[in-house]
Amino acid sequence: MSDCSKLTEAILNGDAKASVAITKEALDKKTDPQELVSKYMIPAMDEMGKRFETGDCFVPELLISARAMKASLELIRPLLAARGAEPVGRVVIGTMKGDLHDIGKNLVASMLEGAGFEVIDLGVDVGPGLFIAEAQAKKADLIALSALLTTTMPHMRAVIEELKKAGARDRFKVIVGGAPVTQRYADEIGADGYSDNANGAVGLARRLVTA
Amino acid sequence: MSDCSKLTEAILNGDAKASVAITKEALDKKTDPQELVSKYMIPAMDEMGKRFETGDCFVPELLISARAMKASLELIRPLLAARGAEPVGRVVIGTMKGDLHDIGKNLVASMLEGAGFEVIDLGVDVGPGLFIAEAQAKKADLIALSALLTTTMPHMRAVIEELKKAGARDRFKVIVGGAPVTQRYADEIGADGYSDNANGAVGLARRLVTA
Amino acid sequence: MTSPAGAPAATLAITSLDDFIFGRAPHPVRCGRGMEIGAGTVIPEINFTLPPIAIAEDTWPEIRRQYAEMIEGVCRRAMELEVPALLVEFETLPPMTENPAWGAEICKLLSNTLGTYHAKHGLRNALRLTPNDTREFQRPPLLRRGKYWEGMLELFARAAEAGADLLAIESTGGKEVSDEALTSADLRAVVFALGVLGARDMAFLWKQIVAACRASGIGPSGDTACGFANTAMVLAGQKFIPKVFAAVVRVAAVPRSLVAYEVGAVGPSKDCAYEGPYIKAIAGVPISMEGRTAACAHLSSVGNISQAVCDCWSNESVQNVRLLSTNAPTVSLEQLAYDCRLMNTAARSAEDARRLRDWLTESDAPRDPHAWVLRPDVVLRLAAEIMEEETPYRRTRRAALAALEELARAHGAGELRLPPQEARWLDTLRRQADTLPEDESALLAEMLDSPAASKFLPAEYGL
Amino acid sequence: MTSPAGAPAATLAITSLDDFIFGRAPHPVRCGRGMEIGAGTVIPEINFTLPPIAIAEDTWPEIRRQYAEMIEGVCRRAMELEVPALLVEFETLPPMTENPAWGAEICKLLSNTLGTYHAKHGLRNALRLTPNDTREFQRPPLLRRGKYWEGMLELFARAAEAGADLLAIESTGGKEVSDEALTSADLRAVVFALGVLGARDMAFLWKQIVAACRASGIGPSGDTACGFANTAMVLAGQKFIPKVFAAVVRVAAVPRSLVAYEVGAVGPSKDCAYEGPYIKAIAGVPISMEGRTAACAHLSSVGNISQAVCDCWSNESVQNVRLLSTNAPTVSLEQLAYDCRLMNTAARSAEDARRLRDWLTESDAPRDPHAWVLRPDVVLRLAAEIMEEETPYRRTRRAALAALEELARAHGAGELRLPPQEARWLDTLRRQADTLPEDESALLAEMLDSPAASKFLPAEYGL
Ligand code: B12
Ligand code: B12
Ligand code: SF4
Ligand code: SF4
Ligand SMILES: [Zn+2]
Ligand SMILES: [Zn+2]
Ligand SMILES: [Zn+2]
Repeated sequence: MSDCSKLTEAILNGDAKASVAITKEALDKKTDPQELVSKYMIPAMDEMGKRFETGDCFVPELLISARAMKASLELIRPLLAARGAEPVGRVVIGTMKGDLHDIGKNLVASMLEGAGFEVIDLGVDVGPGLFIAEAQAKKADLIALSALLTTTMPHMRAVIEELKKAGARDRFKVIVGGAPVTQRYADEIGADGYSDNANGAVGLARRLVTA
Repeated sequence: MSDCSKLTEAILNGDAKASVAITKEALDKKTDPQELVSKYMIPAMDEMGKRFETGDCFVPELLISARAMKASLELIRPLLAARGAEPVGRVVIGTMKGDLHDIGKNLVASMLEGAGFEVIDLGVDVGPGLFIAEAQAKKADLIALSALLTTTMPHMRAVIEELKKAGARDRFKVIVGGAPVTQRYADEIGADGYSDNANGAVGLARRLVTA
Repeated sequence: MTSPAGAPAATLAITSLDDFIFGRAPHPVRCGRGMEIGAGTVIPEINFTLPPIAIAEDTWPEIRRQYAEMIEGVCRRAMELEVPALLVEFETLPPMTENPAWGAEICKLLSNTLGTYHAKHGLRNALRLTPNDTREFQRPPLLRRGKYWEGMLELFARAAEAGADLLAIESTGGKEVSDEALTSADLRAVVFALGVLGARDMAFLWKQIVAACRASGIGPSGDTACGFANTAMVLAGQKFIPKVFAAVVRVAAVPRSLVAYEVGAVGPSKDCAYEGPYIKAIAGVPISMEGRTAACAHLSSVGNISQAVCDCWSNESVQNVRLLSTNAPTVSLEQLAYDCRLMNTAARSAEDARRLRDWLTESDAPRDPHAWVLRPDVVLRLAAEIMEEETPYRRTRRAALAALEELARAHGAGELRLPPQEARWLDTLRRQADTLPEDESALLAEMLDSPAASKFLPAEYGL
Repeated sequence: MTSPAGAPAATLAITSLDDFIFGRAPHPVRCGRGMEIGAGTVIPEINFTLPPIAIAEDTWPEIRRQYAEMIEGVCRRAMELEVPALLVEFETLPPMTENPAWGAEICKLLSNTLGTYHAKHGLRNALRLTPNDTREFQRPPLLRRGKYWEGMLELFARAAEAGADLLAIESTGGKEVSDEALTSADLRAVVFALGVLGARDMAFLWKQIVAACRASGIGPSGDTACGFANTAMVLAGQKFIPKVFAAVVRVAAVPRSLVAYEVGAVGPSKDCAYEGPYIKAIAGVPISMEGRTAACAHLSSVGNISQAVCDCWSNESVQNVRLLSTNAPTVSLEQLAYDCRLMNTAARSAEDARRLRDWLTESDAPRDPHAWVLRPDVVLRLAAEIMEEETPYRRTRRAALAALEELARAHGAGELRLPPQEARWLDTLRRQADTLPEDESALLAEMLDSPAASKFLPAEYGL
C-alpha cells in the first residue's frame, strides 16, 4: 500500500496522468476507494492549500492539482456510488443575476471539485429561480452564491427569501462570497456561511455538510 | 415712516445701539410693531443671509446683525404679546447626549433668534427626556437636534421614538442637523426636516411653523 | 539591453526620455469647455459611482439625486481648489447601457452641472462617457450583432446629444478566452486572446466608435486592457498568479490597446489602462492614469510610477459613501487636485518635471515587476521592440518575449527584487513563450483545435 | 521682512532653511519596535475609527472585531508595501476614556497584532495612544479634579501596560472661551484663551503626562491646537469666518502647543497640529502632519504644504467603511505608504528633498493665508519673532501681530492672493490686535470683567 503515497505526490505535482495510473493500479489491487480518497488525495489538496496560503504556490498550480485529483476521483466515484456512498457533498454554484464576474466563482468551483465535492456550475447571470430549481433537481446540499457587484448582492437575499417561500430553506445550506460581500452581510441576510477566499470556501463547505 | 428704513440699515451694520434707538422712536410714534418686524427687520436678516450665501460676509457679521435684531425685538415682543401675538415660533434646541460639539448648534440658535424665533437652548450632552420635558413645559413648536458624532446620531431616533411613546409626536416638529446627519437619515428616522446649514435651518423652521 | 542597435525608433512618437514627461504629449486633445489635455498641465479626472442600490424604475429618483449630489460636490470643490480644469468620467452601469435612455439621462444631468460651473465660475471641464461593453453578457459573446451590440451602438449615437465631450470604452473581445488563461497562467492562450482575438475586435469596434464620434463632433478618446491586464494585476495582487506573469500580460496587452489609436482614437486613454505609457510613447496621444489615488477602487503595486508620465490623473472610481469629512467623490477630487498641483508646480521647469518623474519611478520600480515594466526608460525600449513588428499578433508575441527578457535581465542585474517563487516563473513563462509560432495562422489553427475553441465564435472576429 | 535684524534666532532648534526638511529633526525619537522618527525617513502614521455604532456592553464584541479587522488589514498592507516603519495612532472614543478599561482593552488588542507583525514579518512599528481630553464634558470645565480628570489619569497610568509606546492628547483647556471667540472673530478673546488659559492648562496637564510616561517608560509624544486652530480652519473652510483670521489663530496657537515640549514632551507632535512646523523649528522635535491624505477626515486648504517638513505623514482618521477595493483604513495606509515612498526617494539627496519641499510649498502657499503661514521660510521668521518674547501670553500676542504683518506684507507684495472680503479683515484684525495690552494681567482683569468670565473657572488655571 505504501506506493499509494505516490498518489499524493502525483496530485501535488499536478500530474494527472500519473495520478490516474496510480489510482487504477490501486483499485485493481482492491484498495479501499474511500481510503484512497481520505488518506492520499484529500491530504494532497490540503497540502496544496497550505502552500497557497503561505505564498509558496499560485492558483495555476492549485488548479492543476485539482484537475489531477478530479481525474482520479472520476475513477473512484462510480465505485463509491455503487456502495451507496455519496460524494463529500453536492454544490450548486453560480454568479448572481446581472453579474458576469466569474473568475472567483470558477476558482471556488474548481477548489470544491478538487476537494471531492460534486459541483453543478450554473455559470453567470443566474436568477434566484434557477438556483432553487437546480438545487432541488440535483438534490444539492449546498447553494453557493457569488457576487462581485454591490448592485447584484441584493439577489442573494432574494434566493434565501424565495427558498423560505418555497418552504425549502432547511433543505439547503446557502453560502455566499465575492469581493463586496462581508460576514456581516451574510449574517444579515441569514446565509449559513461566508468566506472571502476559495480555500476558505472549501473548509466552510466541509463543515456545513458534516454539521 | 421712511426713516424706519434706517432700522434695516442699523441691523445690516450690526449696530445694536442704533437699531434700539430707532425702534424706540418708531414705537413712540405708534408705528405698528408687527410692521416694524416684517417690513424692516426680517428683510434685513434675509439680506444678511443672502450676503453670507454669496460669500460677501462672514458669520461674525451675521451674529452682530442677529444681536442688533434681537435687541430691537426685545422691545417689540411685549407689545406683540400684549396683543396676543406669539413669536414667530418657539424652538427647543440642543446637542445630543454624549456629544459636546456646539459650535454649529449655537449658530443655528443665534440665527433662529435673529429671525424672530424664541430659542430655548439646552446646551450640549442633552438626553431625550430633557428635550421632551422642556418642549412640553415651554410649549415649543419645534425641537431642533444637533449631532456631530456618528455615535450620538442614534439618540435623534430615540427622541422621536420617545415622543411617539408619550403620544406627543404630533405636537412638535422635529428638525435635525449636524455634519454627519443627512437628508436620508432624517427621512429614515421620521424627522420633519433637515438642513445642512444655519441659514437653511431658519428657512426650514419658518416653513414648518407656518405649515 | 534587449533593444538591438538600430531599432526603428522612428516609429515612436516619443523617442527621447527627456521628452517623456507628465502633462505633455505630442498630440494634445482639446475638448469640452476650454480644456486642453497633454498641453503642459496635468488635469484631474474624477470618476464616481453609486453605493449599493438596485437600478430600477422605483429607485430612479434616488439614483438621479445621488448623481446630482456627486457632481455638485465635485464641481464645487474643484472650483474652491482652483483646479486648472476638470475631467469627469461617467462610466455607465450595465443597466444604463442596456437601456440607453437611462445612461443618456444621467449623462445629461452631469453635463448640465458642468455647463453651469463653466458659465458661472469659469471652471474649465469636459465629460467623458464610457458605456459598458455589454457584449460579453452572453457567452460565447456576439460581438457584431444582437441586442447588446444594438444597445451600445445606440448609446454611442446619443452620447453627443446627452452632453458627452469624449467617448471611451473598456472593450472585452477576446476576454472569453483570456479569463481562464489568466488563472491557469497560460501565456500562449493569453497571447492568442490579446493578439489575435482582441486586436481584431478592437479594429471592428473602434471604427464604429470613431465613426459615431465624427458624425456627432465629439472626441473618440480611448480604451483599456482592463479586462485582461488589470484582471491579471488584481489576481497577482491577491497572490493568485505570479506577478511576473501579470507584468508580461501588461506589455502583451499594448498592441491590442494600440489598435484603437491606429483606427482613429485620439486620447486621452482610459485611466485604468496602465499600459498607457506605451500608448503615449508609440501613438503620442495624451494618457489618463491612476495609482495611489485609485486605492479606493483597487490596491496597487504601481501607486507612484503610474503617475510618472500621465496627462490626466484619476481615482478610477469611488462609491458615493459618506466619510468623516464629506462624500467620498469629493474626497477623491481633493486628493487628485493636490497631486496635480504638485506635478504642475514641478513642471514649471522641464528639468524639475523629469526629476519628479524619476522619483516617482524609482520609488516603485525595484520592488515589483509590474512597476518595472512601467519605467519610462523600459517603456521606450520595449515599445521600440514591439513596433519592429507589423501585425498585432507578432507585436503581442514580441511584447511577451521582450518583457520576459527585460524582467530576467533586471532581476539578474539586481535592479529588480523578486522572491524565489516569483523568479522561478520567469523560466516557466519563457518556455511557454518560446514555443509561440511566428505565424499567426498556426496559433489560430492550434487554438481552434483546443478546448478553448468552445469559448469563442470565430465569425465574430471575422475569422 | 518682519523679523528685525539681530533677532535671537539662536533660540530656535532649526535656524537655516536648508536644514528644515521632511524626515529629519534635530532630536529624533526612538520608540516601539525598532522605530526611529525624524532620523531621515518619513514614516506613515495611520489612524482609524469605528463606523456608526453605539459603544456599549452588547456591541463590545463587534467593536473588538472591527478594531481587529482594521489593524490586521493595515499591518498586512504595510508589510506588502514594504513601509520603512508604521506608526499606528489609537485615539480613543470618549466612552473609552471615561471607562479606561475599555480603552486599555482595545489598545492591547492593537499592540498584540503589532507585536506579531514585528516578530513574524519584521515590520517595525509603534503604537501611539491618544486618550480624549474629556474634561470639557462639563462646562465650565473642571481641569484638575473630578471624575473626568480621574478617568484620564487612570488611562495615562495604564497606557504602558496596555501596550502603548507613545502617549498623546488633544487638550482643550481654554476652549470654553475660544469657541465663541472664533465664531465672533474676536481675536482678543482668542489670544486670552490660548496665551493665558490654554498655556497654563498645558503646563499643568503635560507635567502629569510626562510624569506618567517616565514612571512607565513610554514616550510623552505631543499635543495639538486642534480644538482652537483646527476649529478655526474648518470654520474658515466652510466660509463661516475669514481665512485670514484662521491663519492668525494658527500662529497664535504656537506658544500654547509649545508648552508641552517645554515641560518634557519629546514628539512626534500630533498629526492634526498644523502648527507642527513651528514646533519643529523651535523645539527640534519630530512632527507628524496630515494634508491631502486626511481628506477623509477634513477637506483642507493646506493639502500639500502641510507635508513640506513632516516626519510622520498621517491620514488623521478614517472610519472602517467598505470601499470598492477594501476597507477604508487599508486604503488610507496605501496612500500614505506611497507618499512616504516618494518623499524618502527624493530624500536620498538633501538637495532633492529641499526641491520637493519647495514644490509642495509653492503649490499651495500663494492661494491661501493658512498655507502661507506654513511656508517653511515664513515659519522660521515668525518662530524667531515669537521666541523673542518670554512668556506664553507675550508670545501669543506677538505671534498674532507678526502673522498679521506677514499676511499684509505678502498680500501687498502680490505674493499671496486674497479676495477683497478677506483682505478687508486684515485691517479689522489688526485694529483688534493693536489694542492687546502688553501686560497679561491687564487682559486677565479685563476678561474677568466681561461676559466671558462666566465660562471658565480661574482656579482651574491656578489663577
Ligand atoms: C476582473 C474584473 C472584471 C472583469 C470580469 C472578468 C470575469 N470574467 O469575471 C470585467 C472587466 C469584465 C469586469 C466588468 C465589470 N466590472 Co469588474 N472587476 C474585476 C476586478 C478587477 C477583479 C475581480 C476578480 O476577478 N477578482 C479575483 C477573484 C479571484 O476574486 P473574487 O471574485 O473576489 O473571488 C474570491 C472571493 O471573493 C471568494 N468568492 C467569490 N465568490 C464566492 C462565492 C462563495 C460562495 C464563497 C464562499 C466565496 C467566494 O473566493 C474567490 C477566490 O478567493 C474587480 C476589482 C476587484 N479588486 O475586485 C472589478 C469590480 C468587481 N468590477 C466592477 C465593475 C463596476 C464592473 C463593471 C460594472 C464595469 C463597467 N462599468 O462596465 C463591469 C460589470 C459587468 C457585469 N455586469 O458583471 C467593480 C464593482 C463595483 C461594485 N462593488 O459594485 C469592481 C470592484 C471594480 C472597481 N473597483 O470598481 N470586471
Ligand atoms: C470643532 C470640532 C471639535 C471641537 C468641538 C468644539 C465645540 N465646542 O463644538 C473639539 C476639539 C472639542 C472636538 C472634540 C471631539 N471631536 Co470633533 N470636530 C470638530 C470639527 C473640526 C468641526 C465641527 C464644527 O464645529 N464645525 C463647524 C460647524 C459650524 O458646523 P456643524 O457643526 O456641521 O453645523 C452646521 C450644520 O451642520 C448645521 N447644523 C448643526 N446642527 C444643526 C441642527 C439642526 C436642527 C439643523 C437644522 C442644522 C444644524 O448648521 C451648522 C451651521 O451651518 C469636526 C470636523 C468637521 N469637519 O466637521 C470634528 C468632528 C465632528 N469631531 C470628531 C471627533 C471624533 C471628536 C472627538 C470624539 C475626538 C476625540 N477622539 O476626542 C471629540 C468628541 C467630544 C465629544 N464627546 O463631543 C469627528 C466625528 C467623527 C464622527 N463622525 O463620529 C469629526 C468629524 C472630526 C473627524 N474628522 O474625525 N471636536
Ligand atoms: S480597472 Fe478595475 S475598476 Fe477599472 S475598469 Fe477595470 S475592473 Fe473596473
Ligand atoms: S483635527 Fe479634526 S479630527 Fe483631528 S482631532 Fe481635531 S477635530 Fe478631531
Ligand atoms: Zn477599467
Ligand atoms: Zn476607469
Ligand atoms: Zn487630531
